[in-house]
Amino acid sequence: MDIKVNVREAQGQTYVVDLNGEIDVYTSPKVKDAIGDLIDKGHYNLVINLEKVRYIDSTGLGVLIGGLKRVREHGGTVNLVCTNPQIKKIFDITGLVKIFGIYDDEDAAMKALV
Amino acid sequence: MDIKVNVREAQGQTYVVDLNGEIDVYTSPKVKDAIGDLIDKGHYNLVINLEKVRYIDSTGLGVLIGGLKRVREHGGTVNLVCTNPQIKKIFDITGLVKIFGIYDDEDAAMKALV
Amino acid sequence: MQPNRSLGVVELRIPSKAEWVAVARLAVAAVANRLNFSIEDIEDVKLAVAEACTNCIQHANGSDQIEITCETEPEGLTVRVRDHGHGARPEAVTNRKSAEPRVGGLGVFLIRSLMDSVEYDVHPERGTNLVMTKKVST
Amino acid sequence: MQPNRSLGVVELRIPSKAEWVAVARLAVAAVANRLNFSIEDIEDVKLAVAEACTNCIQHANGSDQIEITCETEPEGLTVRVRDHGHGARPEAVTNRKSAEPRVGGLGVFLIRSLMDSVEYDVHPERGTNLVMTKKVST
Ligand SMILES: Nc1ncnc2c1ncn2[C@@H]1O[C@H](COP(=O)(O)OP(=O)(O)O)[C@@H](O)[C@H]1O
Ligand SMILES: Nc1ncnc2c1ncn2[C@@H]1O[C@H](COP(=O)(O)OP(=O)(O)O)[C@@H](O)[C@H]1O
Repeated sequence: MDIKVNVREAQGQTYVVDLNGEIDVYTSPKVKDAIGDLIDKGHYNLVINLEKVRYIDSTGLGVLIGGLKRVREHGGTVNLVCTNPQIKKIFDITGLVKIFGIYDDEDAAMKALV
Repeated sequence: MDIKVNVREAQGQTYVVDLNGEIDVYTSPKVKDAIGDLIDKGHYNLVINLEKVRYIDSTGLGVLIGGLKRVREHGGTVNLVCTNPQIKKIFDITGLVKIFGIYDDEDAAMKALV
Repeated sequence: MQPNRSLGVVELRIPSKAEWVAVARLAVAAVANRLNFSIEDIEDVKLAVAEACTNCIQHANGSDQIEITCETEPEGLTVRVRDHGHGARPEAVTNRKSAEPRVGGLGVFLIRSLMDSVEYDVHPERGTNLVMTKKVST
Repeated sequence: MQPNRSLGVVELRIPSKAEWVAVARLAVAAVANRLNFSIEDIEDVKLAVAEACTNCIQHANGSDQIEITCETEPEGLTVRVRDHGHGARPEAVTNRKSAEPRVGGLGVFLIRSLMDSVEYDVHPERGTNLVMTKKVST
């Protein structure tokens, strides 16, 4: 019912946001703040790791879309790591597969950034 | 919310009942039937493995106590395998630790039977 | 579905606040778990209920509670989510062909995608009454 | 606890049938999860609520529904479980010093052991109204 957010620096100018738990109308502000902080500090190439996310709703999707829009203004991008079939289905249904790079593991998501 | 019951023969005259899930007023009849079947067939030395039980209520405890009473009439016994601290606490509070042999692994529960 | 085949009705009332949506989706998932749904179907119902509650919280001004009613039948589950705020504008909750990827506007689209039937009954004064059904796959 | 410090009230109604007890205990566990309870405390509340519902089902003849109300406060959770059957005999629900290990008779004992305060209000016609509180450990 809660979300844990962990931000860590990876190689180069890249940051990884690890999310663990459930992203909904109650927890998504925490995710939004973490992503917003990174962007405010000038980090525009992000990997958001959703491997440990068991649940995401439209407010969570909205936070991801909002982040992507902001980094794109600076020529950056957001890649996602996602393996949960239910969550992949939601990205599918909503057409978000077409605007996000979605990868099965962090390595692939990192490589695709650069 | 459900219970899986698996009965298997171990060495000698001993049977093991593996329980996996939650034992409550809805699921305990299934457990009661499995134990009752064994006793009806003349098996009076039982190990009930609760390692994969996440939850037990008083109807579940009642089924275990009922089983123990029946096998004792035939000189048998019921040993339990239980590692979950919350469930151990319930056995403690209710004083059932004093009437059941409760063990941390199946080996110990089996050895104590014979 | 036919009301005479009911396996039981479960009713839930939560405050119209973000922190209680998880209670609603977990309770409804537990109800769905008693029917013959696949795990995927249960996840669908969970998300649809959460989206409906989220909309009550974000858009139903003047409503402080959300009522969720689950009617269970062997064939499936009907969930009613109702608030007593200012009802949705009918055009806001109609069926859209596809989701444009934008920050808002995915909730109703998801509800309509994930459930088998969805009906909005909207009233400016009485609030929004959403009735949605998920059928057990045969 | 003081009603003016309420963080919110969650109400649940289930049919008085064994298969719905799990919905009640999972919903109340989700409510408790929003307060500062330890996992152990949440398990205690879950079991107490389940025992109360089980008693409504097994003993409250003539009642077809169980009402569960959760009042949340920073200091703890008050859960009311009420049925409209033939009320419990007062002596059946009093405090016992210890549980004798027998097939029945553990439910009320567990409720009284696991919760911080327990009050039974029993009426032969109006049914049984149980109010129990768990405090957040400080
Ligand atoms: N319970 C409700 N009360 C009032 N308006 C609602 C309700 N549910 C939906 N709506 C309306 O439907 C619109 C679409 O909702 P949705 O697809 O979830 O996107 P979003 O919530 O991001 O706007 C909302 O903007 C709102 O105007
Ligand atoms: N909701 C209720 N309605 C009627 N009687 C009740 C209710 N709750 C408890 N009781 C009475 O209290 C007694 C003790 O309950 P309990 O300790 O759970 O043991 P058991 O249910 O095994 O008898 C019951 O036998 C019943 O007579």
